[in-house]
Amino acid sequence: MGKEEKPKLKLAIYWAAACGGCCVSVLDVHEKLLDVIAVADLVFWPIAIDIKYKDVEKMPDGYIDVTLFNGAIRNSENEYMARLLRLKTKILVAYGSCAHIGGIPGLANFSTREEIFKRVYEESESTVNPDKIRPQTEVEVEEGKLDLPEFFNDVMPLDEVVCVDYYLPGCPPQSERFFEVFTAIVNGLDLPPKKSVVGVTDKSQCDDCERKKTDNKLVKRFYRPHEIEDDGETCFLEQGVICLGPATRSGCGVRCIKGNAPCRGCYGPPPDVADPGAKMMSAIATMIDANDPEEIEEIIEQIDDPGGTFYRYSLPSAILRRTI
Amino acid sequence: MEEPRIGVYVCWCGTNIAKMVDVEHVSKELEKLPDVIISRDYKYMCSDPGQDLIIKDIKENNLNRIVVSACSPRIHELTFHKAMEKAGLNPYLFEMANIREQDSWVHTDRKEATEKAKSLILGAINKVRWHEALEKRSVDINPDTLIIGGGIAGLTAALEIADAGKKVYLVEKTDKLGGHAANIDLTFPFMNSVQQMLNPKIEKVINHPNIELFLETRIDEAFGYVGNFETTIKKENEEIQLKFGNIIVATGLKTFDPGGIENYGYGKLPDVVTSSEFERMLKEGKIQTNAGNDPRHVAIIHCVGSRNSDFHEYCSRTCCMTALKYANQLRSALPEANIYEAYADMMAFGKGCEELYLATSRKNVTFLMFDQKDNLPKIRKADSKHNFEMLIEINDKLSGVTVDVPADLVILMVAQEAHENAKEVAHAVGVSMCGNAFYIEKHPKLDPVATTTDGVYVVGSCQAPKDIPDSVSQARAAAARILASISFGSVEVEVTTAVVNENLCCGCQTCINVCPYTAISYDEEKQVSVVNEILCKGCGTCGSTCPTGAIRSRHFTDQQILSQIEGLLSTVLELEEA
Amino acid sequence: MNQLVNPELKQELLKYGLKEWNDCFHCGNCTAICSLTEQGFLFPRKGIRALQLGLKQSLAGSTDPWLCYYCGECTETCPRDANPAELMMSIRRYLTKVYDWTGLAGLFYRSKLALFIGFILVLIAVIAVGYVKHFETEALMKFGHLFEQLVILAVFGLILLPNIFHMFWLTIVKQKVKAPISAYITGIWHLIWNVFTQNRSLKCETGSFRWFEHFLIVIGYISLLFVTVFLNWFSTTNTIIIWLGYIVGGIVFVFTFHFIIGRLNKKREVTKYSHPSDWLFVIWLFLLGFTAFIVRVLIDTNLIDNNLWLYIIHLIVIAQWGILLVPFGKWTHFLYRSFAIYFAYLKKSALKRQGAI
Amino acid sequence: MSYQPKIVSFLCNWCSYTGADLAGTSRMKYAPNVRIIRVMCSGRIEPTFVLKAFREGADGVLICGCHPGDCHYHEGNYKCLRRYYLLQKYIQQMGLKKERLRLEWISASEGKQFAELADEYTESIKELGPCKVKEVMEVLT
Amino acid sequence: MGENLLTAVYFCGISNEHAEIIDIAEVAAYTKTISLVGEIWHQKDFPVIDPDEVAAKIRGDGIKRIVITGYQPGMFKSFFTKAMVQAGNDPGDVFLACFGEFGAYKRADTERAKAILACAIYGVSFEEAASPEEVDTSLDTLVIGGGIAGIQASLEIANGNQKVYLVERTGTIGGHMAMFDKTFPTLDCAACILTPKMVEVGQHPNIDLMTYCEVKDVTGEPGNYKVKILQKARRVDLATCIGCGTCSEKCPRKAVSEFDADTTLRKAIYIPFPQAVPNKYLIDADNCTYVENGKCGVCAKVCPVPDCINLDEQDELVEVTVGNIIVATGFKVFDAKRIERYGYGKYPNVVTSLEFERLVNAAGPTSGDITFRTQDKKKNWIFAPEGNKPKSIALIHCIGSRDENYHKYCSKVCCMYSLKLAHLVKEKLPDAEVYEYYIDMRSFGKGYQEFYERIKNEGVNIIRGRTAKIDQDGDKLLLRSEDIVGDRLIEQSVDMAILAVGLEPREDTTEIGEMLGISIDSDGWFNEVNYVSDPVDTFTGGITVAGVCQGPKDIPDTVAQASAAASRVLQSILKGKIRKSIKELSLESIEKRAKELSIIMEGQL
Repeated sequence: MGKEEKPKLKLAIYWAAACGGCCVSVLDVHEKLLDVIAVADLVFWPIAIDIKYKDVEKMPDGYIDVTLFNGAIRNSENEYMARLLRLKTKILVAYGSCAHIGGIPGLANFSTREEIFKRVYEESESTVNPDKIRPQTEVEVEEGKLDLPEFFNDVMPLDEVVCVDYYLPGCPPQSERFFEVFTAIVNGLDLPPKKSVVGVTDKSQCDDCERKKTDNKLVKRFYRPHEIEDDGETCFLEQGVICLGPATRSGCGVRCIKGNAPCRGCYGPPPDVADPGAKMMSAIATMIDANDPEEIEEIIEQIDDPGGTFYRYSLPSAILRRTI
Repeated sequence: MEEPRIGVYVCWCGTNIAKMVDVEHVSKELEKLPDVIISRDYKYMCSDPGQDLIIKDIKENNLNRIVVSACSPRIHELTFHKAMEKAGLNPYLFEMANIREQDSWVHTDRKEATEKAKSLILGAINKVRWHEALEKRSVDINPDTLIIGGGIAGLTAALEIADAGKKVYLVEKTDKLGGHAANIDLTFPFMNSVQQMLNPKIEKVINHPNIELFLETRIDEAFGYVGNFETTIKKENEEIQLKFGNIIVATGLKTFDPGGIENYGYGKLPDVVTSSEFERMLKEGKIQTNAGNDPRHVAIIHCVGSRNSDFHEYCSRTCCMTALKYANQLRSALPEANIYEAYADMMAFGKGCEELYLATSRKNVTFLMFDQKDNLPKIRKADSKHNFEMLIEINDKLSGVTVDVPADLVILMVAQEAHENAKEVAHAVGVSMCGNAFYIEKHPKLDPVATTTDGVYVVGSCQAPKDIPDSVSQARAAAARILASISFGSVEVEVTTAVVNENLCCGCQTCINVCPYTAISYDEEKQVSVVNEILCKGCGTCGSTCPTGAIRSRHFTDQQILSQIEGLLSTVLELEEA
Repeated sequence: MNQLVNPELKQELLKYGLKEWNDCFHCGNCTAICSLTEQGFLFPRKGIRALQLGLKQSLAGSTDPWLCYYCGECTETCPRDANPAELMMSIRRYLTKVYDWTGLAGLFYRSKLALFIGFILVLIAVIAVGYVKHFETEALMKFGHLFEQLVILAVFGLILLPNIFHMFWLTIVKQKVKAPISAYITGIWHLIWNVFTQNRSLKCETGSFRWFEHFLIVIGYISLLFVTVFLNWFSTTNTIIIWLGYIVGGIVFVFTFHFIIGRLNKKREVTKYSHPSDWLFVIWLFLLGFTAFIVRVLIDTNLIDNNLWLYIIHLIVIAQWGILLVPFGKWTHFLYRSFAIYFAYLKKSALKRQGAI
Repeated sequence: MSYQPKIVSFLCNWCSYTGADLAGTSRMKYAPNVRIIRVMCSGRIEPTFVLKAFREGADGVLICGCHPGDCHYHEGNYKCLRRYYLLQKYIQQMGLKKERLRLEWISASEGKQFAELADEYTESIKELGPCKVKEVMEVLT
Repeated sequence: MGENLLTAVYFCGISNEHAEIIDIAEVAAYTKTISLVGEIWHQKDFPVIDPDEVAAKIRGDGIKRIVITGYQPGMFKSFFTKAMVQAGNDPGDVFLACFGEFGAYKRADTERAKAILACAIYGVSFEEAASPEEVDTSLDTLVIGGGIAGIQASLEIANGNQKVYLVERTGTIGGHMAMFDKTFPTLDCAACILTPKMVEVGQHPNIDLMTYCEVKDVTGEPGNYKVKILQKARRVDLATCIGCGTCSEKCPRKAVSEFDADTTLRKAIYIPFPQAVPNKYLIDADNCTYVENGKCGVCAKVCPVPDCINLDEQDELVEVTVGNIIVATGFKVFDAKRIERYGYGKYPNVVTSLEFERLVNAAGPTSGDITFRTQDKKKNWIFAPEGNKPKSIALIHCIGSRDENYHKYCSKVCCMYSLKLAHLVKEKLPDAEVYEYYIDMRSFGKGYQEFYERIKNEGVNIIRGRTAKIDQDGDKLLLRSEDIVGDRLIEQSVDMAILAVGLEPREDTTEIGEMLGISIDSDGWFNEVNYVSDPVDTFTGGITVAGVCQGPKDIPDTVAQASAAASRVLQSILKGKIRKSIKELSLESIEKRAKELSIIMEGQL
């Protein structure tokens, strides 16, 4: 490393409403992590190093060079940390689908907080809670006042709360992509304009997908993946399997499809698309091979859960981001 | 993209709009909006001074987007496009808000109408921000013409174009020319011979050096666009490729089958015949009953299948006069017979027709008027004590009495209806049909032969029931349009087409089959879809199908429409008021 | 059972002066322009229609044709030159045939020859009577007077009364007109009033002069009848009656002369299309008045004996008038019309009772 | 004033927009709640537009196209029909009454039908009451 | 040609040798000279035509073909077809030679009648035999009349990149259509669909629009007509007038507005209507104080454009050379004053349909409010916005049409426009009672019957039976009609009555016809070559007729016909050739050509 004199980058990684996969993806660069360490100091990474929120609060504004923020905003703690890190960070990266577009936690937006609490604290099969006690944000105990973060009604992507500089999509993001981006920042290469999605191409999945595609996209019946024996070669859509590939940005290396599973859309929308779920719905509906209302409805019956199908990852950033 | 500088013009349309919409208030309010440089109201925006106002503003204030809120864009969009061009601005940087047909004329509360107008204009302003300059393009016209149908309309059109020295392909489904007219003996109202008029025309068409005739031939779907169509025609087992610039559809009519009208007993009573069957009797000189006798009582029943919501609501236009013609021919052939005509309203509207009606009255013809709705005449067999075959029970509206009319022969004046192949041909050439399967013209009044597909014309009774003079006029009208386009040499094509952003297209090919005009193809090399902008008619279906957002429907892009929705529902002006 | 359309009927009517029977296209103008039409009494169009379809029963059962006074307004304004006024006249002629049980009325309309023979026979008969009476003035005049009375009785009793009853049968009984009894009585007044005044025609577009003319003729004619038959004008010496006779005779022949001139000029609708029966009627009425006038003058100047032939002519005119024209000719129109108005009154009362009008 | 719903209506240029114009030229009166957006074909209308309309505060969305078989572009209206059913299913899942989205065929000659439809639809949306999408969405930000 | 086609000629329908009609004796004498003719029969020789007798004659004389001739020979065709079949001949060998079919009506047309008959005898088409030679043509076209027909024809030709002179008598194009409020059956606003076309005409680089002009003289040959056009003094410069209206505002003189069908007043300097093309003012010399006595001149003083108003401008004669002329002079409406019993001109609330059309027009004198006629200060009866509104309106069909006393023909449009007006009344005054009195409801066009059904459902009282007379009864009008279907007499009291006046030829039709050499038919409309197969050509080469001047028509038919006329013109332009006049052809040349054609035909058989 010839640039000894250059101070090391200060890197932070934070995990909000997420599964942890994103953090793991960072580790998935394997030995290259050492290269990262070589040029960057990890100043905050709750799963790896023991630094308290208080310590971050004490950092001067803009102290951190890059923060990889993964996870959606689910509660007041997530929100607090997002704001805090925004303040302390030069480049805030929404890392992974949850921070980018809401991700899997975003599916909670099909329910309200009340519904969730009711299910979790009252109805779930393993719960015994005769007094119907619910989590409180504040509670007085002998030792003093205890507080818990407030559980929001909605799951939000990161940019609903703070300004985001870059988005690195994926569930989790491809480790290689992370490394590329990181290297670019380190080397001070020309960074893309702010608010860009990085680690992706402009095209969508089909561009990388090697399955055979024709213009014959008329479908009489829709199948869920387990209902059909995939031939491994033909475009999923042409087989009647809903694949979000065409409405999903490419960059992941079509890993799911290569693994014979249709794309679920974790990489988020292509550049000009406002609502990928709606776009995909439009395309899928157009493929229905029927003009008779009854027949159309029958075919649509086969799509069990359009919300979950078309908005698996993107619900919190969709036009209708939750149920009413 | 340049900074939008929007000019907004609110038209009074005399009082048409101003009466229901507070145009002055609206234009004043709109001026407050960002990017709106000028907002004016004026009595008649479409008038020359109105247009000059816009032109002047564009020049003086450097406006680059114009919104006119006035009548329907279907009426004056072109007018303002021209004004824009005059001012040196691309005409597509323009949007109209329809505050007359869809606002001032349909609402009664001035306040609400004014609110709605504001909202519509806001939508237009929001949309126009995203408008882009589009260039007009034109294509050369192939001077050859395809005419489908060899009836009187088709023949006339063919001769009209061929006589101007231009090539015509005339395709006829049957093995002879002349169509329905060939089965008719005499024309009304002057009772001239159809054969003497038609045969020379047929002769001329057959021998015309500029007309290529295809009998017993059907056409396949026509591809292409105005000025440059092509299709395959099938004659027996042969397939021929034709290329041509314009199409005239003259597929004519078929006659209504009265078998479904129980009252008339057609098909059961042997001496109840249709007008086309009777026409044959006339030509053969044998007006006889089924048993071979001269009929002594002949009844003619009008409006069979016409002007009756159970069958066809429309009037078939020709039957009344044909019936009067029959009465005269019957009188000539059977001087002693009693002739009865049962009609509903006597449609004797053309030149010489009322006169024929009177002349027929004077020939000892008994007229009866029946009601189409309540009481259709009822034909029954007469019993043996009568010396005639049938009795027709008619509730005669003119006397208010229900009477029985004796008859040996009954002629049913059957309706004209659309041809059974109408749908097929419509699909092949891309014309639309109305509910009763007649073809729809571009404008019922001012463009009665053109269709919404450029370069395709409908003439004669495939457009609506017609007599020979009207068919001839229409055939020539279409010929005029075609000759003009040939004379001009080129024609402008659709500007607001779809376009594929090759950088975004992922090659999923969802769009290709969606296009009704086969305008989209897949470029294997680039692995993207490509729109042929001449074939594209700008419906935008591909744009809404493309899951990747790579296809843009020009002038109706996602961005434009989404912005328009925002504007339409915007509360910005309401808030300010409060 | 529906009526059968019968195109032959108009063939029959053609013999009663009908010409354009089918020009009408039923715009309703004639009925609406006519000032005499009223709810329930729609003519002439409905009459035309019945004729076109050959609905004999409807035609025979209708009083409408008699309600028309032939002002000609309908014909003038008819958009198809269908001449409804004359058509109504033809129907009236036809109806006199329908009512007439003897069949002679029809015969005389249809056959000019029969009519001619009838006139000749009467002429011969009168001359024969004259011959039998040796052409003696006194005897002839006595006979003449007796004859007048007998003819009047016979014609009324044997022909006209049965015909009127026939008319009643056709128009009221067969048409099932259910008028209240009171109407039969109150209607009588209408009948009488109309017989004398024919005041309905005042409503016509032709105005009051035509009515006045007709009114004077009717009064004149009835008075003439009265003075000659009941007051025996030729034998009386009463100055008042003589003067009355002169006046009424004069009125009759002066106005009938005016009629004849009008018919010759054919200027007005009403005078354009005269049928032989119309000519006969006015001419004989003229002759009636004229000869009566002359005979009286001859009596008063005592020249009658030398000019008895004039009295014989008068007698011939009277005989032809009384035997042929009164029971079978246009004279009946006067009677039938008056009764038609009476029957129409009954019909109207019936309609009112039903609440139809 | 009583509750006045906002209704966004997407009309195809050839049939329905012309039909709506006809309602105007025939001076048929109807409720002022319907705001019309013109597209060339009902096939151009995509779910994004509908969802956007709800998001921006529409209480109902009315889509009109040519009658089946009459589409100026042959089959665009069928594409619209297919999307309509899927979209209706989706909005129900999102907690919206399916009546808030409606598809009707209006031909160029059916000015009267359009006017009646506008009135009837406005009434039915009035019965449903305000659509809370905009409210709910705005609580967040 | 041998005896095997021995022909009998039957002269029909001519009862007396009227001086006006074709000289039958002469035609018959000529017929004898044609060798094919075996027998000549006259209708008067067959008092009762009996097919058996005629069949016997046919058999006896060895007749193989029959030509029926006269004014309406078709009336006899079925009889002869029957006779031919009875005689064992081909029913197809009965030919018609109708004088009127090819424009022979009067004694002066006797030669043409002979030619028509000769063609029939030879069994060839007159149109083919009488085909005049072609000559080179000038490419420019003159269109006379700026109504919808003239506009359509001009645009059609101009869009083919050809030069058109459009001459219009008044100050604006648009014609009657511009005056209408709505058009049936789609209820499109007439101005809305027409004005774009008018604007297009005004802006078209190939159209030389000459408004306020009259064609004074036409000389020359087909293909090369020299036309003298009188440019009437407009007194306002077309090029510089900005249409601001200051002049009109200040003008002290008023005159009746022709555009508003005389129902209101305009100034002496005026613009016919706001959307006029060209949208420039003009001075009505007949009503201008300055023109009358040299005083005033206010307009010139207030005009903001220097030298724009020239009050002393004089008429000017312009000459153009054209190859083709399209005549589209239109019509005028029937003068309802002629039928006194309707009280038009006597009772202010009896209005004509054209007046009412202006009254309901949103751009009309009352901005579309239906009001009674009121008297202004100078006692002119006008429509004014402040007038009271009627509560009941009656429409009466067939005023001046279908009437032997006025015009025998049907005016074709009145039924439908009356239904339309009924609809407009219902729309503007929903509580008003509307009555419509008709004879036959002629709803024959596309969508017309459907429209009729719709109006019926709108609560309009539609009554079969034309109103016979209108009387004033206090403030009301009393209409007397027979309801034919309802079997009753109607004495309807209404506030306003609209007379659905018919269309009639303009007064100058004969004059124009003479100038251009076009004949006039018995109803006064221009004659076409052949009503059925050639509805736009005339017997004069290069001259076509379009629109109502050829016979009453609705707008779609007018437009189609105007386009058809344009097609004729474009055809000749594309070829560069034009056919000379048929009327110039001699009988000998036609007969010779007919003979040749018949030999060719026989050869083909």
